[in-house]
Amino acid sequence: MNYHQSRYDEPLIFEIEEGEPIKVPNYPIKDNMIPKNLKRKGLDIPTLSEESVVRHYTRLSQMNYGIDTGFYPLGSCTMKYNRKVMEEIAGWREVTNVHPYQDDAAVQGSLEIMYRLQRMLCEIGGVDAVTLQPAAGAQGEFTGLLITRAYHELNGEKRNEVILPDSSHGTNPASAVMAGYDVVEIPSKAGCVDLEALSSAVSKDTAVLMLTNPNLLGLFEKDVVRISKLLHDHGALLYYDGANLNAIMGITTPGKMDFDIVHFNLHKTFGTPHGGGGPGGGPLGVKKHLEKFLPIPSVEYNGSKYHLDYDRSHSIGKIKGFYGNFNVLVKAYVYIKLMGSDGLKEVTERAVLNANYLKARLEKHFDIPFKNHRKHEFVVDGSKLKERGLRTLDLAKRLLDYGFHAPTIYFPHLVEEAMMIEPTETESKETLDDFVDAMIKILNEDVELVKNAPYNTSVRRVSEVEAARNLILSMRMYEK
Amino acid sequence: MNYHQSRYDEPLIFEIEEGEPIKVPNYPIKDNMIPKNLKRKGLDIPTLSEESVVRHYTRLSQMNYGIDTGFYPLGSCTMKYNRKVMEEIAGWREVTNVHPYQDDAAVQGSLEIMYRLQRMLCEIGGVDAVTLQPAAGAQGEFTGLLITRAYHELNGEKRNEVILPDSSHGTNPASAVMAGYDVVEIPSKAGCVDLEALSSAVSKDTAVLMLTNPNLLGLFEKDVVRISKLLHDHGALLYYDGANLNAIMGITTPGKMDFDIVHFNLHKTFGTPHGGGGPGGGPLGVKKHLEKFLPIPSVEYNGSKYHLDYDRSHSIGKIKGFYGNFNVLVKAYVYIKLMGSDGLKEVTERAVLNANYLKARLEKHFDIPFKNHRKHEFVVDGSKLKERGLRTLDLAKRLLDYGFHAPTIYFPHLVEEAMMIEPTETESKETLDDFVDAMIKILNEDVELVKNAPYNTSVRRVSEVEAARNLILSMRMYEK
Amino acid sequence: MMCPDNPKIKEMLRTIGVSSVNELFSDIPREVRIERLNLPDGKCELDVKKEIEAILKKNKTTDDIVSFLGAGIYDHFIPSAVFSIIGRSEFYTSYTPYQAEASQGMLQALFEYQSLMAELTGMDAINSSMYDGATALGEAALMCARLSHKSEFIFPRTIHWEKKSVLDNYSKGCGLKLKEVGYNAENGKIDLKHLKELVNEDTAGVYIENPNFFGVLEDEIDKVKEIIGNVLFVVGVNPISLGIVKAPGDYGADIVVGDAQPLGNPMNFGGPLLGIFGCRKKWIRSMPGRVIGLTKDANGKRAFCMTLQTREQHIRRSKATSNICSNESLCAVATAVYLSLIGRDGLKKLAAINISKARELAQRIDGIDGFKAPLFNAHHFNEFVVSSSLDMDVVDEHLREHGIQGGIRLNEHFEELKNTALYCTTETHVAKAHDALIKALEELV
Amino acid sequence: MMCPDNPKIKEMLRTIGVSSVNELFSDIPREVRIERLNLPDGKCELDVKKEIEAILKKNKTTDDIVSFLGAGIYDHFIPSAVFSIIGRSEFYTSYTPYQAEASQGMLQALFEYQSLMAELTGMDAINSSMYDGATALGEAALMCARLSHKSEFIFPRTIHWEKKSVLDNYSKGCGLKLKEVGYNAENGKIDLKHLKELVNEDTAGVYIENPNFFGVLEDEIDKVKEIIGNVLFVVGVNPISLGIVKAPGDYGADIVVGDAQPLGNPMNFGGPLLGIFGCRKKWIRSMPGRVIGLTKDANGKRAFCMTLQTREQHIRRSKATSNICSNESLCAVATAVYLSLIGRDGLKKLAAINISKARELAQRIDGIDGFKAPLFNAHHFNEFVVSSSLDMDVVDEHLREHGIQGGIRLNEHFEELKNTALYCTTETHVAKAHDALIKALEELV
Ligand SMILES: Cc1ncc(COP(=O)(O)O)c(C=O)c1O
Ligand SMILES: Cc1ncc(COP(=O)(O)O)c(C=O)c1O
Repeated sequence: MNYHQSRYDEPLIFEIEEGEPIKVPNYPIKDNMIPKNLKRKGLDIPTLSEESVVRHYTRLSQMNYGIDTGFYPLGSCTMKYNRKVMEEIAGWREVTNVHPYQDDAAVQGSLEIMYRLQRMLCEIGGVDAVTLQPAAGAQGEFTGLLITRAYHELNGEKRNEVILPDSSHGTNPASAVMAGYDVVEIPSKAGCVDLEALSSAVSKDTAVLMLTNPNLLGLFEKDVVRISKLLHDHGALLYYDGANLNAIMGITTPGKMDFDIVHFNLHKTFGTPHGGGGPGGGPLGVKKHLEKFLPIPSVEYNGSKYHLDYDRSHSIGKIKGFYGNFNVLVKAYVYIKLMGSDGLKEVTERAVLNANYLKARLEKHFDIPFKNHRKHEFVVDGSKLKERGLRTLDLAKRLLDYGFHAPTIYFPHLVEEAMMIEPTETESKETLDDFVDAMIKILNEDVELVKNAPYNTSVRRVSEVEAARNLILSMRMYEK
Repeated sequence: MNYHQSRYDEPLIFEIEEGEPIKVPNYPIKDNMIPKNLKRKGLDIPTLSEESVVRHYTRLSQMNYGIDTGFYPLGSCTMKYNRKVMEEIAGWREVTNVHPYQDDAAVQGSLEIMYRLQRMLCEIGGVDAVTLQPAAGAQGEFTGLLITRAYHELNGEKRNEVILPDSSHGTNPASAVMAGYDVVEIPSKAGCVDLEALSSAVSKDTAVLMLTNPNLLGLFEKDVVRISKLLHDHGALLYYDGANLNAIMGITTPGKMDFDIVHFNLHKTFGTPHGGGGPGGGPLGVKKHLEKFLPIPSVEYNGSKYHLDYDRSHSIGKIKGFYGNFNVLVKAYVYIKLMGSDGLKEVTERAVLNANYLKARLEKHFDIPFKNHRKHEFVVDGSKLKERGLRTLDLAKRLLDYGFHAPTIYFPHLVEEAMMIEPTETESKETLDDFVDAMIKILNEDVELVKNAPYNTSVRRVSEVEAARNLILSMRMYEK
Repeated sequence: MMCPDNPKIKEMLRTIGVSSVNELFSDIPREVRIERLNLPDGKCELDVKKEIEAILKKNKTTDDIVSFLGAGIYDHFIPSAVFSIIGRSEFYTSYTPYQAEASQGMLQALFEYQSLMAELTGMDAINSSMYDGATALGEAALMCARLSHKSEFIFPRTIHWEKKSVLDNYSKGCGLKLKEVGYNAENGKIDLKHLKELVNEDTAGVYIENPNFFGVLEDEIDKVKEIIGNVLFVVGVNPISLGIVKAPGDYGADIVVGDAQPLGNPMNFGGPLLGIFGCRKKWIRSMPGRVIGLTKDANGKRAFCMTLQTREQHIRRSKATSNICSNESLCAVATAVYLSLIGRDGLKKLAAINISKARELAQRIDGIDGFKAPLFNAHHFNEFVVSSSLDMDVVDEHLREHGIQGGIRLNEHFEELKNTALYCTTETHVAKAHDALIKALEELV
Repeated sequence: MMCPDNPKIKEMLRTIGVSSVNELFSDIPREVRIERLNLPDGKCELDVKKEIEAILKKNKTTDDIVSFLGAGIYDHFIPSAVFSIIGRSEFYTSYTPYQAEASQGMLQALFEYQSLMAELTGMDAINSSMYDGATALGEAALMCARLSHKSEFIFPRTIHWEKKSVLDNYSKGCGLKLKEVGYNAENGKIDLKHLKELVNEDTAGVYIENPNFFGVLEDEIDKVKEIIGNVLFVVGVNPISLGIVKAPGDYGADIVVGDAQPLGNPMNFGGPLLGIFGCRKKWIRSMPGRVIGLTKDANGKRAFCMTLQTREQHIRRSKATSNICSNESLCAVATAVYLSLIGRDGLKKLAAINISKARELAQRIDGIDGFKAPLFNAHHFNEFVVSSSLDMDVVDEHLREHGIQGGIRLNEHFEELKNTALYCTTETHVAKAHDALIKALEELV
């Protein structure tokens, strides 16, 4: 392998030689504008030339792995390729240079995009109404849970439990607690919801079951209809964690599976870029009976004009300033337009094909629990690595030397030394094959070599222990 | 040193797995649209997915050095930093999506930019009229020489010689020959024009003297006024090669030095990016007496509207389609606006300061012929390297390992093992110091190490000999 | 449908051991299947662009109209280099930097963001982003409750009503009671007497905004601090103002929140924004959100990685300090680039220009019969309340006809403020913009 | 003036051994000095942007109007990914790849451009760009003279008048005589009889364009080849047409020229363009311009570098094959990316769409009283001549009022073609665009 990531001995922005900065707009400044006791003393940020800044961040960027530089098999993260035309359109002045409080008449374009996106997501989610406000999946969850609470309260019920499978994503329990719920975690059986365990967990205290389907092991919960019925019979709601929507589009919908609430991760399924962590978008869809609880405003159309409607009888109010991550919404809109009904189904098919192909090739060399077909992802059990004195972490680090990102590791917790692999639909067979070849090759490499990996990245193995022990989160803490 | 350039084993675009390409606009296609004997048989270009293409070229880009990744001390090339706002503006639809033959009324914006740029360049060049048509400096030269010919012919003279100093850039003699002239090269004296040699070279056959000032050794031709007078007294013209304008802006102008013709390299002095070789821009300016020979059209203003004027009595016609590299012109316009009169002078001052600083630091370790101050660049004599069994080429290659681009080497020819160094004004002292440190360090490195450099680039030393011996200029030639 | 004749696909199916892609979906019960998504089929890029262009043309941008809107989102100058950098695909197509060795670029850029914002705010640590200023406030309230184990959170009436609603929703879960402290009707500053009445042993934290929603600079901040004593002190900032306004860390803040949209992020019709969240060293382990730490690699070379992850949902699940996962990292990088470009002197100057311009505009409006500006007798940053003896509906309509978008109206949410609007101006307003407003207003009287 | 108090500057001056920056300019004689440049002082980015925005708004883009202009520059669909790639600063801020080891990215991309264009044209080698199609033709004429040592170059009347002027200027220097061959008035194709008359032992080369300036496909190309025999045969192409039109290499061309602007480069009001220049293997060493060759590095790994530099001005000076130095490399990269994205099937489809659309549009125009289209009875690519019994000035003015820009007028340069215009249509025209034209034309009768 001949891969090497860029490497620069790049100083911190505070350590670069100062220079002539770009000009700021000119304006005569009056004195005494600020109350004496609010006057700032020092301001210890650097003053640099544009060339220094651009060179610095260009170099940093080259020391960063992105989907445009290579394969990113991060399970549960749906790292698909992001179409460039989405970026281009989202950069238009008509998108960026508009204030959210402009008069409705001056923002008909933005409102129309939002309105149409709401409708499209309703169709994809099998729901009746959508709010675009949540900034990410986790906020969608939080919003959904606030709605759950409002719903039960309006019914005069005080239900205080959220049920989740043990394979659920960390945001699910965290959101539940933030919304004031107690979390009831139920164990899995053969990787799926254990119906018996669920039955005994469900009660009149159950507010909602949070589920994703296929689940985080990539397995489709075949009993989903029985599960829905069980919950609904107990007066509880069903929440669909939309992070895995990439496995079912065009085949089924959360609504069709009888979920009441569903969030969408625009930065996963709908190909908006992850931005190193964000921004994303986490629109939330609900069935008719929950519509009145959605955050304000919604975007409505009266046949001739679009407008922001603040008049929602039982709205929970706002969960974020303004109307959501509009710029991201535009990208998702473009994505759905580009793909269309036919394209979205192909996305699903290819994502599932790719996952099962990877699994088929890897399972000759690795333990992969559960024999069924997967949907879009699967989890490898890395515990056998221990026999050779290795850990999943070592394998992950060594993959970086081959120019691949590592899979999601040590999650879900119910698989030992887990490696969670999601190839997505945008990777070619060639890339998948190269990845498998690298995985196999590493298995046969010298143990010490692998344990000390990576070598070909911009730095060698990074000490997280040191970071936690000697906590330095800013230049201020560094210098002190 | 810890630098390493990105390295990928990147296949050729023809070798990548084919995939689903982006859609092209739909339209019902009729049969029999093409005469039978013009029907194409094969078309052996690949069909790839957008993700494959983007990943491929993103990786290639990381294997390329640019001014945004590091210092580029290429003498005579003026590799200065390119302001990002220039790119942004040049990307606006009002710049890109306009056809050159649209009605004048529909292109007033473009014409106004061109008109104003013409005026600004007149001021900077000290000339009376400018054409923006030439695509690059060399084409500016060619245009200037065609004008020279037209001028003398109109005067009933048949002058067939172009005089150049031996330090002149290769395009000067090449353009002269293309324009049908004989080239008379005169030797330098102490790095400058040898007035005696010039005197004896000048005759009634002399059409024009091509000169740049400061010259390619970075020395200002102090006798420029006497030189001008000498040529003019003989009825010849003076041509200023504008590649070195970065050394004199705000201090003097070619016009003031009595040159009749001058080209501008927008991609050097005016900070438009080089694009890996182009596009650039080579506007040509002339004094009043030559204006009537300029190519058509010129952009004129009648007090209320801008228009294209094709009515130039003795125009040489066209030397390129349409009106020049308009997109590049826009960037140059932005640059001049950003810099202004004060900024352009500072550019010159800092460029000259940087060059002399570098020279001062390097001359303790290297031979640098000619003791005077330099303007924006200087030439190092690398012949001493031979004593250690090294060549300038080796030093250049080793610099790449330190993350620096190499200087221009083996030019100008009158300095042995030449290294021509031009730092430009946009480099910090810190960068210059790091460069000097690397140069000195290499002098003390193991000879074999240096001779086999580079190591840290995406490939090791490339064989130009092999390329010339076994000529492969395309996939077709590769496969045969 | 994927082309079943594609030899690559066939080979993949063979390896899997199925005869068709459909077989891979055999576990999906018939009863939950749909026929197809009722959406049009996919279109080519050009068609999509043309369609969306036609839609978006119906927007008026701040290049088309003169807008005096602020209220949480601001139109500031953004150097082009910011977009060049965040447009680098290694940054924007990357995921959360879980594999530190392959992600040093993003990690260092975020560490620089944290460092720059720490300096601006006077906090030791800033996380690598919250969704926006409103949710950052919500998280701050939760953090106060977590740290103090107390049950009340005090916030000023002088915050944006949307923020209040968000705060409400965030506090609900943990049963935190919200108490609103009023403002001085004359100068718009916090009502110190009222504050004194509200603070008690149940107070988990006190929130103050500086400048507040009316653009007023809270210069009696020392007295606020005096009143609240050791209670956790949360300060909300407009980060541009910190070019010349004292850092909250220098007047006793424990937690700083705000929105860094003004620092290099476009308005984008409301999002993405960039929630600032910072605190003093001693509270760090209770912070929500991701933080990047400085550390070493195996060679002892300086390196960066995510740290304190045990606070986070993916490790701690229901005991996490927050549910946040995806955040606004790229916006944080934009802000780091922005601050690096604008620099110390630039930021000072920008802050001063904003104050100067706002003051001058207020004075000019105040000079018009029937208008008062600023309504509150205080120092302002770049926003101020305008009140009028005229019906503000009429004023706004008139301005609209002149291509001017007036400030945001306050009456609906501040009943006491009839016929008022919050006006904002920044360095992006050319002189003509102010003239146009004044001229239009003068026409009304 | 540079700040003389800056300690860095002071240190630099000290190292140099001068006391001021001015001293470094002491060698510039007083008599040639200027006071200052008479230009305004520098402005901030925002002000410059606003000023230029105001100027450029006076342009109408092809999004604002419906344009039927072609004649050498074409409005084609460009996938966004093209801009993303050529917007990568490692590409656009690099110089000519003199140091191959540090420049493999650009070198490989250019090699791929050469390879893709070689395949399209059927040539063995394509250089890594000329300024544009017109200068490429000029260089081709010079190359013919160089190779043949003969004195006459034949070109068709059916080329753009601007190209003719450029050809003229390029040929002047070496004394090459230009001879124009006429066209068949009925079908617009080259006049074979006339050609036969012109070719003789002094002929250095013959140039044919396919499609020619009138959009006509020269399908009697075999007869042309027969007539010219072994004389160097130069063919000009519209590269989009090569998606379905036979490669010139397959009908005997020695040299191919043209403009690759249609392949991924915007119109840009005329430039930059991208001159295609290719030839058969045996002529390679006489080619103008830069070429990239495939080779090996010291480890035997495949690598790329500039080759045959001894033909070029920086080595060969007055004996170089051309004076070209800076070229249009980045446009060539754009074209490589474009072709990679569009692909084999896409390009075929695009070419077919262009033909179909042009034919359909011509038929619709022809159906209107007083109009004839195409004027020439032949197969066309995406352009065709429209003639009218009406005054074309009136037609154009009428169209303009409907937001339509008619085709370019021919009368001025082709006296025989009164009241004619060259119309172009491409895949970017939506159906409505054609309807609008037809409706407007119908109003005229
Ligand atoms: C299954 C699942 N649920 C929820 C989330 C949270 O989504 P977000 O990161 O958008 O907040 C994720 C994100 O990784 C996820 O994979
Ligand atoms: C001194 C000099 N003259 C002329 C040229 C030719 O300019 P261009 O490359 O723009 O054709 C150059 C370019 O390197 C140069 O350095």
